[in-house]
Amino acid sequence: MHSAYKKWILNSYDKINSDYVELDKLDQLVGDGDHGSTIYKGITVAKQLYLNKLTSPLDETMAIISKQMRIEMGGASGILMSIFFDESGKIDKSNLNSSIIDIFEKSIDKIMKIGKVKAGDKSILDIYIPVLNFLKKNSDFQFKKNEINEILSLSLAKTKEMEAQVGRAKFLENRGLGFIDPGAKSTEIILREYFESLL
Amino acid sequence: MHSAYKKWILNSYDKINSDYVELDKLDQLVGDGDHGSTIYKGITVAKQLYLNKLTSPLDETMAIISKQMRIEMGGASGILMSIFFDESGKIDKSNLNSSIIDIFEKSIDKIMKIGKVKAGDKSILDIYIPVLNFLKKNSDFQFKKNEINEILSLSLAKTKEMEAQVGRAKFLENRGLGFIDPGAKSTEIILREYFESLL
Amino acid sequence: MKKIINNKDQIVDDMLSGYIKANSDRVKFSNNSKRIILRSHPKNIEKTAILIGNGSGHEPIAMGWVGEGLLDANVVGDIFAAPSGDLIFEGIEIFKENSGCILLISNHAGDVMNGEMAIELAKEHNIDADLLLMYDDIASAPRGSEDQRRGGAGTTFIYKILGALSEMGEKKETLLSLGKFVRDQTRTLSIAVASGVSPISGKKIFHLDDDEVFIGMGVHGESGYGRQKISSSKKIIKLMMDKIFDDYQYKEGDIVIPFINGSGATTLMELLIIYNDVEEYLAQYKIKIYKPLINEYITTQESAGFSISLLNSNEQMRNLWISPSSAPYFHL
Amino acid sequence: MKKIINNKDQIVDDMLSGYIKANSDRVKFSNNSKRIILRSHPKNIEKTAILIGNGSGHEPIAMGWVGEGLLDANVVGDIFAAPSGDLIFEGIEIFKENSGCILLISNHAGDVMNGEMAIELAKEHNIDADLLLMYDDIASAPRGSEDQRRGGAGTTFIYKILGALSEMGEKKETLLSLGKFVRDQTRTLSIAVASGVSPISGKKIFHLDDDEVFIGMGVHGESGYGRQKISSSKKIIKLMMDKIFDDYQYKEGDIVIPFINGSGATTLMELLIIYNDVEEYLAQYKIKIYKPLINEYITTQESAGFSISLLNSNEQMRNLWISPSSAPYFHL
Ligand SMILES: Nc1ncnc2c1ncn2[C@@H]1O[C@H](COP(=O)(O)OP(=O)(O)O)[C@@H](O)[C@H]1O
Ligand SMILES: Nc1ncnc2c1ncn2[C@@H]1O[C@H](COP(=O)(O)OP(=O)(O)O)[C@@H](O)[C@H]1O
Ligand SMILES: [Mg+2]
Ligand SMILES: [Mg+2]
Ligand SMILES: [Mg+2]
Ligand SMILES: [Mg+2]
Repeated sequence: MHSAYKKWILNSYDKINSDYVELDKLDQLVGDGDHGSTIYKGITVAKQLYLNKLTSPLDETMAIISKQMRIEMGGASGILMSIFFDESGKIDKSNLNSSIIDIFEKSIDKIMKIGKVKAGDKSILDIYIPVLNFLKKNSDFQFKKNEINEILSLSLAKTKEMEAQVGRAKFLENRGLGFIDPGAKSTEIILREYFESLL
Repeated sequence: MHSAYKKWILNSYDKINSDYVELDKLDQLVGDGDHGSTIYKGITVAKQLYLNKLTSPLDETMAIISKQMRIEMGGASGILMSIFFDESGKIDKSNLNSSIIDIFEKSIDKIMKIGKVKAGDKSILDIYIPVLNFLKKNSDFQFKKNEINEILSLSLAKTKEMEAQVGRAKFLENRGLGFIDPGAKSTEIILREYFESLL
Repeated sequence: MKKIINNKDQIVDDMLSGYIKANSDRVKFSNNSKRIILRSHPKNIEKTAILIGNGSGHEPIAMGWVGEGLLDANVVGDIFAAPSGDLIFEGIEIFKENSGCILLISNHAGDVMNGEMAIELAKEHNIDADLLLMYDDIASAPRGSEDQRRGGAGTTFIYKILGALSEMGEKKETLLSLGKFVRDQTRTLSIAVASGVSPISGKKIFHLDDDEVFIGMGVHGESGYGRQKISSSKKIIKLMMDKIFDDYQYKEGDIVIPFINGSGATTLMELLIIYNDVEEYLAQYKIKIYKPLINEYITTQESAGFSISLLNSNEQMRNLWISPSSAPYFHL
Repeated sequence: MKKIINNKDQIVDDMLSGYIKANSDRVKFSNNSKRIILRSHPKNIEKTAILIGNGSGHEPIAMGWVGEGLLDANVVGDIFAAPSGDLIFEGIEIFKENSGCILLISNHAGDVMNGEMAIELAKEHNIDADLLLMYDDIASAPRGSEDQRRGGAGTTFIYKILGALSEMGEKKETLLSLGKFVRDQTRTLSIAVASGVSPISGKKIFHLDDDEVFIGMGVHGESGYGRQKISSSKKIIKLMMDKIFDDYQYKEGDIVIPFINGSGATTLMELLIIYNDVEEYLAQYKIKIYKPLINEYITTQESAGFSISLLNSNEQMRNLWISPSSAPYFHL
C-alpha cells in the first residue's frame, strides 16, 4: 500500500499547491480567507514526512503524518481534517472494501463527535458521508473511480445551497449560502486523489 | 470709536461665520484643515466679549478680546492673529491716520518677532505689509476704502505664488504653491471689515 | 497589503521572537517550543498554574499577559487559528508537578475542540488539568443560552482575577468556581466601525459601508445584532448599554468594573470619550465604578471599533483586579 | 467621518473628562482650568516641577504621562494646536513655590511661540521657569542644524529621565543640563504607512498611495525624505537604521535604549516584528540594548506608521529610565 499512499499524498500536494490561492479566495467569501494556506501547510508537512517515513509500517506513518498535520494546521480544520489521514493507515489490502468503509465510518464518527457537526451543516462531512453511502451500497463490487468522482463533484456542488451551522461561515450574515464550502472543496480534492491512487 | 469697532467685530463675525467652512477646506489643501474653525472660535469670543464690554475704555476692551482670542484659538495663528486686535485698541480719533499706521507698524513688528517670519514667507504678514505701505504712502490724505480693498485683494492673490517658509505649509511637499494662504485669507476678511467700519 | 512584515509564514514567529527579546527580564520560550510563552520566574509548584491557548493576531492578548500575578503560560496559534490540542497539551505538561492546572479557553469552536483534546491528553497522562470555558458576548446568543456565547474582551476579568488568586496559592477548585462566578457576572457588547486587514489573505476581514457600524460583531468579524448608521458616542453608548442592562439586572449600589477595549484603529481619544459616556450612563442608575481599564488589549488587527465589558464585582474580585502583575502588556 | 465622538467642539473636553474620571486616583484637573492636568499627589515644593504644553490628538501623550516619577502637569491644547502662552503660564504659576520649573516644549512652531510667551510671562511674575526645547527627528534638518529638527517620539527619553530625576530632588540646573545631554544622544526616524483622519476636518491628514510609505514624515504629516514603495520590514528597517547610523556615531559596546512607537493603526504584531529587525541590526554592530519601549504612545489619530528612537545611554540614564512611575499610560 505504501506506493499507492505515496502517490496519494504527493498528488494531493501537487493539486493543493496549484489550488490553494483559489481556496483562500473561496474562504474569503465564506470565512476568514485562510483555508487554502492552512491545508497547504498540512499537506506540505504530510509530503515531507511521507518521503522520510517510507520504512515504517503504514499505520505508524499515517499516525505521525496525521498528528503533524494537526499541529501545523491548528484551528478547527487541523483537528478535523487530520482524522482521515490517521484512520486511513488502517487500510487492509486483503479486505480492501470493508477496510475502506471502516476508515470512512470511523473518520465520520470522530469528526461528528469532535466537531459537533452533522450532515447538511455545510462542512467537510458533506463530502465524507455521501462517499460512505456510495461505498456501502457498492460494498460487494469493485469500487469504480468514475462513479466516486461523480459523487464527489455532486456532493461538493450541494454545499453551495447549504447554510453553515459550524465553522466561521456560521457567523456570516448569509451563512455562506451560494458558495461551496472551502473545507468541503479541499476534502473533495484529497479524496479524489485517494481513490485515484488506491483503486 | 466704540460703535465703529463694534460694527467691525460683528461684521467680521458674520463674514467668518459664512466663510469658515471654505477656510477649513483651503487649510486642508495647504495645512491641517482647521484654520476656518480656529479663526471662527476666535472671532466668536471677540463678538461675545465685545457685546459685554461696551462700558470699558476701548484699549482695555481690545486687550481683553485679544487675550481671549489667543487663548481660544491657541497654536501659531492664535498668538499671531490676536496681536492686531490688541494693537487696534490704541486708535486715536484725533490722530486717525498716524495712529492707524502705528497700529500696523507695531502689529507687524510683533508678528515678525514672535513668528520668526518675514515678507514673502506666505503668511498673514503678506497682507499687513502691503496695507502698511499703502497707508504710509497716503498718510497725508484721507484713506480711501476702495483703494485699500484693491490692495487687500491683490496681496491675497499674491500669496498663491509664494512657497511657505512658516506654518504647516512649510512642511508640505510643494510648500503650498498654487494656493492662497488660509491665514492671509482670514486676515484679508478682517482688515476689509476694519476699514469698512472705520473709514 | 500595507503591513510591515517579512515572510508571511514567519509573522507569528518573528513577532514572538521580538517579544521575547524585548521582555527577556519577564518572559521566555519553553524549552521545546517557540510557540509556548512562559514566565521567566515560574510560580511555585505548590500553586495552580493558569494557562491559555489561543490564536494570534489579537495582540497584546494573550502573550502580553503572561507574568507574575497573571498567566503562567500562553500557547500561541497561528493568526486567527487555535493552536493544536497537541501543542496545548505540551503547555499543560510543563505544569505537571503543580497543584493542578487550569486551561482557559475563550468560547470559539476551534479553541474548544483543541482545548478539549488537550485536556483528554492530560487525563491520559494523569495530569491534573481542567478546562474553564469563558464566554461573555451578549450579542452571540440570547439569555438562557449563556454557554453558547462567544468569548469577548470581558474574559479579561477571569484572566486577571484567577491569575492574582492563584499567585496567592488558592486551591484549584476554589479558582474554578470563582472563575465561573466572575464569568457569570460579566457582560460584553462590541461594535465594529471599520475592518482591519488579515495578514494572511491581505484582504479586509469584513465589510462595512462608510457611514455604517455593526453592533455585536465578534473579534473575527462574526455577526451580531446588525448594521446601523453611525451616530454620536452618546447615542451609540445608550443603545449598547441598554442592551447590556436588558441582559443583566444591575441595581443601585452595584460596583461595576468597566473595561473599554479598542479593537485596533480606534484612538484612545475616542475610547476616553466613550468611557465618559459609559460613566454617565451608569451614574444615572446610581451604579458605582471601580478602577476601569481603557486601552487596546484584544485587537483584530487594525480594525476600528470597541467593546464595553462590565463586571458586577464583589470585594474579593476588586482586590484581585488591582493586585500587582508583571505582565508586559497589562496595565491598570 | 467614522469616529465615535459627540460634538466636534467638545472632543478634547469630553476626552479629558473621561480621562480624569477613569484615573481619579492619580490625576486631577487644576482648580482653574479643565485643560491643565495635574498629579493628584503633587510633588514636594522643594523639588523642581516638570511640565509640558502641547496640542492634543496624539494620545496617550502627554496627559497620560502625568504622574509620580514623570510629569507634574500637562497643559492641553486643542487637536493639533498648541495651548496659548497664557494657559501654559497658568500651568507654570501652579508651581511658583517650587524650586523652579522646567517647561518641556517639542520643537514645533506653535508650541515654541506659546512656550516662549509663557516663559516671558513667568519672568514678569518673578517665577523661576525655564524652557527646554526638545528635538530629535533626523529627517527634518541635516547634521549641524540639530536645533532646527522637529520633536518626535524620542522626546520620551527626556520626559521620563527628567521626571524621574526631579522626583529625587535634583536641582534645576542639573536637570536642564541632563535634559540637553539626553536630547543630544537621541535620534529618531519615522515612517508613515497610511493617514488617519483629522477629527476637526473629517478628512485624511495626508495622502499616500496604496503601496507607498513615507520615510521621515512628522507627527502631523510633515514631509521628510520622501515616498517609497512598501517592502519587507527587514528592508525598511535597514534603510531607516542606516540613516540613523549616518547621523550619529555609534560604536561597539554602546548601550542603546530603543523606543518603537506606533502612530495609531499599526498593530503591536508589526511593532514587535520591527523591533526584532531593529535588534538584529544593532546586534550586527555589537551594540547592546537596554529595556526597550514598544507600543503606541505618540499617535497621529489612527495613522499607520511607526518611529524608531534610539538613546545612546549612560548608567544614570538607564537607572532613571526604569525607575517607577504612576503615570496611567507609561509602561515599560
Ligand atoms: N465543526 C466543524 N465540523 C466540520 N467541519 C468544520 C467545522 N468547523 C470548520 N469546519 C471546516 O473547516 C473549514 C474552514 O477551515 P479553515 O479556514 O482552515 O479554518 P478556520 O475556519 O479556523 O479559518 C470549513 O470550510 C469547514 O469545512
Ligand atoms: N510663523 C508664522 N508667521 C506668520 N503667520 C503664520 C505663522 N505660522 C502660521 N501662520 C499663519 O497661520 C495660518 C494657519 O493657521 P491655523 O490653521 O489656524 O493654525 P495651524 O497651522 O496651527 O493649524 C497660516 O495660513 C499662516 O498664515
Ligand atoms: Mg478559514
Ligand atoms: Mg491649520
Ligand atoms: Mg482561520
Ligand atoms: Mg492646527
